[in-house]
Amino acid sequence: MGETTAREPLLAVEGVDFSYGRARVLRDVSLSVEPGELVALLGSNGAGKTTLLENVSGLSTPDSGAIRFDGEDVTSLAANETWERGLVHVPEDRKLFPEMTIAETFAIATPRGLDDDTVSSLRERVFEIFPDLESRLDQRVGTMSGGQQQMVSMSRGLMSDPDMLLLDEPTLGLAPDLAADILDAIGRINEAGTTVLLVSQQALSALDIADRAYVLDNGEVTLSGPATELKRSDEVREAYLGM
Amino acid sequence: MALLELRDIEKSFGGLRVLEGVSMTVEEGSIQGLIGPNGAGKTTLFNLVSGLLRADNGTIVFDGTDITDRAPKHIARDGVGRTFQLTRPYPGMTTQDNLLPGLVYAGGYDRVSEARARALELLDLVDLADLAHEESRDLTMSEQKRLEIARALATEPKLLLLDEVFAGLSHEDVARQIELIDGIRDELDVTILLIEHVMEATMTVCDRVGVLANGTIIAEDVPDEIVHDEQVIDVYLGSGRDEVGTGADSDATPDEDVPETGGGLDG
Amino acid sequence: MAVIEAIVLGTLLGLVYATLSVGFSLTWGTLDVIHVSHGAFVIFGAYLGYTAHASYGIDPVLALVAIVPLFFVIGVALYELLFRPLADRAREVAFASMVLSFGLAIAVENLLVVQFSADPRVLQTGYTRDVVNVLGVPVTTGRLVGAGLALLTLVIVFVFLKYTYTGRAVLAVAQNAEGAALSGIDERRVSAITFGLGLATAAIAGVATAMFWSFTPSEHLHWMVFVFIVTILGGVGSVVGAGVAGLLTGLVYELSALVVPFAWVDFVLFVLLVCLLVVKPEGLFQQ
Amino acid sequence: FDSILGDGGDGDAIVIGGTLPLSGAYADTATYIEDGYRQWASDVNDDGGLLGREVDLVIEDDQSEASEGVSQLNRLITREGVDLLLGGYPGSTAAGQMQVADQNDMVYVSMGGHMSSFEQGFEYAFGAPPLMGQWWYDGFFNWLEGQPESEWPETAAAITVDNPVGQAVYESTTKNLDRLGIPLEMDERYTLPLDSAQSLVSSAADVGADLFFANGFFGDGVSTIQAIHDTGYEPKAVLQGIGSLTPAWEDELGDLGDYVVSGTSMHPDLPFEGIDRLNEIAQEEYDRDTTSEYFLFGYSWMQTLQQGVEGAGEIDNGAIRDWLKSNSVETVGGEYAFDDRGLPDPIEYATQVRDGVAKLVAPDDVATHDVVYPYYEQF
Amino acid sequence: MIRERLDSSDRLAIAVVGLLALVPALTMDQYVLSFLMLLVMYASLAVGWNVLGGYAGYESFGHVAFLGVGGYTSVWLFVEYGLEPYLTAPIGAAVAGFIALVVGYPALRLKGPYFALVTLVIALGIQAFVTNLPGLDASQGVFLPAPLDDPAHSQVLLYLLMVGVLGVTILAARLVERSKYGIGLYAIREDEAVASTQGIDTTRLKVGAFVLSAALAGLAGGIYAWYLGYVTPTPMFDVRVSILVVLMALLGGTGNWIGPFVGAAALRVVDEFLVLQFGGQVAQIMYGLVLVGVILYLPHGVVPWLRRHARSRLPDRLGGATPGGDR
Ligand SMILES: Nc1ncnc2c1ncn2[C@@H]1O[C@H](COP(=O)(O)OP(=O)(O)OP(=O)(O)O)[C@@H](O)[C@H]1O
Ligand SMILES: Nc1ncnc2c1ncn2[C@@H]1O[C@H](COP(=O)(O)OP(=O)(O)OP(=O)(O)O)[C@@H](O)[C@H]1O
Ligand SMILES: CC(C)C[C@H](N)C(=O)O
Ligand SMILES: [Mg+2]
Ligand SMILES: [Mg+2]
Repeated sequence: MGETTAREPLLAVEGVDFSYGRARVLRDVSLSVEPGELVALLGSNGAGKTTLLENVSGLSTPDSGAIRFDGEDVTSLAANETWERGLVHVPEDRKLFPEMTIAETFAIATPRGLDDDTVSSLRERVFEIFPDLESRLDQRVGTMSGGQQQMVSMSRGLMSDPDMLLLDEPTLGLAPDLAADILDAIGRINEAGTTVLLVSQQALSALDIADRAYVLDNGEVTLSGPATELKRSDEVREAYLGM
Repeated sequence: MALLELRDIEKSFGGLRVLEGVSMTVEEGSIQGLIGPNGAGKTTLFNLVSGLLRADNGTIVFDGTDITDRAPKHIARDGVGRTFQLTRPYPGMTTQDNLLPGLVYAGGYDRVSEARARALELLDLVDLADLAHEESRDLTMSEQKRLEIARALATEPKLLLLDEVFAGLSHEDVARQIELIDGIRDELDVTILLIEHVMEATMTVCDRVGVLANGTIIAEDVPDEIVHDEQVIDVYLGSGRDEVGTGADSDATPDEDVPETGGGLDG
Repeated sequence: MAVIEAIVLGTLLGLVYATLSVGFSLTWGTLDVIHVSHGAFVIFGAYLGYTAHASYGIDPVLALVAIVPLFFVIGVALYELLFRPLADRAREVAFASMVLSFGLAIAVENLLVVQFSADPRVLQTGYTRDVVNVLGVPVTTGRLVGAGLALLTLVIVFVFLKYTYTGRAVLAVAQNAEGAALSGIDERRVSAITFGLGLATAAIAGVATAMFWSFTPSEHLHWMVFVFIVTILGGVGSVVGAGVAGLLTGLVYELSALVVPFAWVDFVLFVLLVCLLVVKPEGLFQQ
Repeated sequence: FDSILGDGGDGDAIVIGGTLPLSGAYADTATYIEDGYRQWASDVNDDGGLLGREVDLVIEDDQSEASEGVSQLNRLITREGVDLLLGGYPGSTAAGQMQVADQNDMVYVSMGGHMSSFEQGFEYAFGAPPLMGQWWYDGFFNWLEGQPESEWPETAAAITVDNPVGQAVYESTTKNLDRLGIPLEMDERYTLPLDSAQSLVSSAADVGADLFFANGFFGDGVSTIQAIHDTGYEPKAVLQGIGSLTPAWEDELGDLGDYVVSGTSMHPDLPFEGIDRLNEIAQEEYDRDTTSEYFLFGYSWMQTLQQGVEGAGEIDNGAIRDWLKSNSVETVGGEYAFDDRGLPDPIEYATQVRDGVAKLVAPDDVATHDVVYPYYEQF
Repeated sequence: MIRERLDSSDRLAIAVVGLLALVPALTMDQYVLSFLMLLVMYASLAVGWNVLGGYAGYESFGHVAFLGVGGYTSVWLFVEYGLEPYLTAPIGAAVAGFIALVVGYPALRLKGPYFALVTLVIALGIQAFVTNLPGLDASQGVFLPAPLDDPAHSQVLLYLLMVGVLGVTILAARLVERSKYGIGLYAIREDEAVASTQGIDTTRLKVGAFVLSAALAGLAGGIYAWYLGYVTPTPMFDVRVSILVVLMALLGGTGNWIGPFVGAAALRVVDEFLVLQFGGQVAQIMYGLVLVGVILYLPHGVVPWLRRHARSRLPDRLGGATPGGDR
């Protein structure tokens, strides 16, 4: 897939290994995401999806292998450094600032030097997806419900004006109607030009909006291909789509 | 017989009225679901039942006694166990040790050695026996959720409150978790009230489902009825979609031939 | 009259307590570092101000222009060399940092003795002994200058936290370091700067306190007791809290002397503090 | 433990050991005492030693903690086998060490600190001279008594630090006020450090006290003096605890501290033999314009011990004690004969600060300056 | 690890206390005894502090208050009634425990630093109270005579009493560690709200641990006052003792009694060594740097580190790893 274009992929993960102590969690993982693509990353619980995203964003560093973003080697950059390059990670466990209000959270995450128009259009986009947040701008994040916090987490990522989003279970704990809306919204954000690597247990919905997908099993990439093809794969249907 | 009965529960945070008169019952031996939009007050309700918060108004009756103003420790000993939506294992303890406090203080295991043995049995039940000696902070989120189930069971509860224990599970794991919960009800004789956004799970595992929205219970019925309830679709499931919980995926693409059981609109 | 005197004196005293505390509160609230050697550095600052005047005839307040940046640099270095490695390794940073900085305090105290001797010092410049009337209460200019410095410190730290990016960023780091990194915050940089700033306030506090009291290297622990009280009473990490709690402590100290024998003033103060904390368990202000 | 023990010096030397607060809160004063000890040792050794043997000093740091002083002294006695003891400082440490010395039957010459230490029936403790709070203001009141009654102050106010030193000086305060029938109109106590002295001073001014007692130490003393000046309080005399004896009083306060009255039992201007030489040494070797009393204290205690040893003719603490109890010694502080308690007759010197330096003003036979009175007229 | 019978931790406790108690039989050397006296006292304080501070995670900064209360109870009982140390110390323990009970309810509603502060302030308050207590004249200093006629025997007696205090303290700590009670305290340390939803009466457990830990300090204080012989409020209520006790426990490791014991012993030995070898400021500077170095390289304490590095050689549970591990 990636090879079809001569251009360099926006994100290239090459032969990454990673262990927690003795437990090997990622084994020689390679994948790539082209500019403007929406790629889904599927896998059962404990397969290593979260770990991979953390390796990419710089929350952790691969034991070996390389990660390139926009042509640059970012393997050992810290998370704030990849953020500066436009690679924004929305983590599975949210990692919010409980004592801050939503407004303060947004202010922190908005890149400095962005002009006012851009900032307000970012905000509009967020409130369009999560209308519930607008009325809660001054509520402390720590007092919000689980689902509300999930919304704040995703919004914080969007306020960072990303070139590429790493989304780890963005619909976790959200009510069904909202979860569906958000997947729609991710699709729209992608169409508007943001590259996306999406981890989701809602495999079918994810494949619906994805261009391509990878399947991670026990730390290894076992399948990859265009979303439509994977959706037909027996293996995927059985394991991840529940069929 | 109703094991748990909530009558006209009201709760506000500052100026924000979250619960405006919630009444519901949980029949002994049943698995009762509780769904509702984000921020509806479901977790708050759990906090009220387990005693971590006090209701502004209303009554909570558990197993025939009024527990509205009882302290958490007593409610736990009375037989209410719970898990936390944002998981809270005892982080520095091993998985096995996590179960000891509940076992000795509410589960009736006065001898520590017996408690340790029982802890292993419970870990086995939730499929964590392999991780018995790991520090619980190192577990993945789904493992922590299962640990919390075991820890709640350690108090030998009559009623188990589960807050989104299906969130983030793959289809395979959802199926396994459903078995686990069925087993807990059937074999351990525990009544279960669970909050869930994973409709696939809710609809399969629950005998009845209550829907909390706008501060009250807007519907309460068997799952099949709930998914067709106009109001519920409107505030929670999402309108204009295919059936949820029974088959078709809401965002079904041209590949209509690929249905996704359970809608997968989970969290 | 006595009441007015107590209020004026208590306010001045309270401002000094506040300025002693605010940097400590800042590093604790934001970096989770309980910097017990803060007091030792305050005394170091006092010695530098004193030396500037005694040996070079430079006004100690003016000397702050050099001392403050120096302390900032020392603070950054200390953070990079000691507290950051500790934070990377320890599970409970707050208490580990307390042990570490207690050791540091002992070392600094004794280095001060080696350098400046254990003799007590009294800072006196041309103007410190001039007496001015404040609401009819005689107050030396030295104290007014000290109180002014105290206010300045409070304002600096307040502005830092409230209006600078680094200040807000370090609050984010305090609440979730990984989340902060994912929001583009260079945790290393903002932490080091914040610690540097905290230590820089110790320099100002040093000169401010020297305007009030004589000092010796061994006194820092007593000051830390008050710093601790003011910090927690005000709410760890809260600048406004440190200010209010400092003033409150100073005022209670002076006002209770009007009602009870002086010997019982400390006791009254401590009883009131305990009561206050029990009523308001998280301090007067949370950050 | 062997690795942490120094060896006790070579077999020939007489080892004299003790502790001083070389670090911690009392370190400033202790250095002067240490200098006095060392000066004496080098003098003795230059002179051919004690009983013909060289003298070796072992001075350990008790970190300004009494319990540490007790433990270290035990170590010096039992492990190092020191032959003789050095007196410790301050009084609270000395109190604990006097017990240890007595239990080990070893002579202990120091300032002793407070009267109660000498009333425990210790047999081996000597104050030579002691720095006795209970005698602190006697010299000044003796002088005052000699003045026309019309000039006596009519009322007094006292602020006293809440520790043994303050209490000892306080005893002297009330005893002497009673003697002259002067009422104590204000009587307050405080704990160290004194964060705010101004309100105390204001209340003393409000009750119109003519005599103001600041029964404390240096830091609180400084705050008090400053407050007296700042508030314009005009007492006839300001009496100070041991603050004005601290070298820093002279170095740091300048004329602000002038005319403050204190007691002492030691002074560089005393007319006794050897003191001039020590004053010169203090100037030349220790670079002090004025010799610190503590330097002289240290020297004088060792002179006492020396004479005890020479009197006994052997290093036998029992014999030294007996000799000291039945003879008198000559030191740079004067001649002392000791009673059963180990105390000489009360020493009733009064000092008053001039140009920053505490000068002897009473009694007449030692006074180098007249008492300046009333205080307020000087400003 | 919680075991039902004597395990290696118990055996170690018996060995330690036994050896310390045997010292006077080997040497009557007063220095050794007075050095060990303070070591044993700090060890008791640290092990006792740890019952609340380590197991339950409520780090008190005012532990010296109870040492002082125990000490002054002894002083008062002696001055008023002429009672002897082995009588006064247990009464001192009871008084300290009672005070802890009274202040414990409000204080233990606070958490973390707020609790630390409140205990610090309570200690200062008690000191101020004792100092000014009419009739006691504490600030003048009070002499307590040697309890036996022969001073050397007195010292041995006091030393053995202090070793007894340590024995009682370790026994208490062990009983807590291996019982249901310990499990409750560990749960409180880990997450108090969760603990309460598991049937744990958190208030009662915390207050109980506070009272126990205070009473143990009171017991030590009773003996310490006799040892000092001359008692004034300053050393009896020295803030630095409170801080030192916390440091000792943290440096040793707070998971069980061994950490605080080792921390106390190690710090006392290092302190003594440096003072004797170097003395003065140099020793202090080095002492400070040792603290810095140790915590920097062993941030979880010496004992957990030792255990990790000696796991292959030591009996598995030496130091009895606790639920919750060493923190
Ligand atoms: N902090 C940790 N310490 C030790 N092992 C860990 C840690 N975090 C994760 N693991 C292990 O790494 C493996 C991969 O975990 P990871 O969280 O990346 O999986 P995942 O695919 O994101 O799973 P899920 O779908 O449950 O989120 C798991 O086996 C897990 O047990
Ligand atoms: N301490 C608090 N202060 C203010 N508001 C609060 C507080 N706690 C909860 N809330 C608000 O109460 C509402 C109910 O929260 P709750 O956690 O019960 O929701 P929930 O139904 O469990 O939602 P979710 O499905 O997202 O978990 C939310 O709007 C939340 O923001
Ligand atoms: C009584 C005092 C004047 C003497 C001495 N300075 C002491 O500390 O005890
Ligand atoms: Mg994951
Ligand atoms: Mg919830």
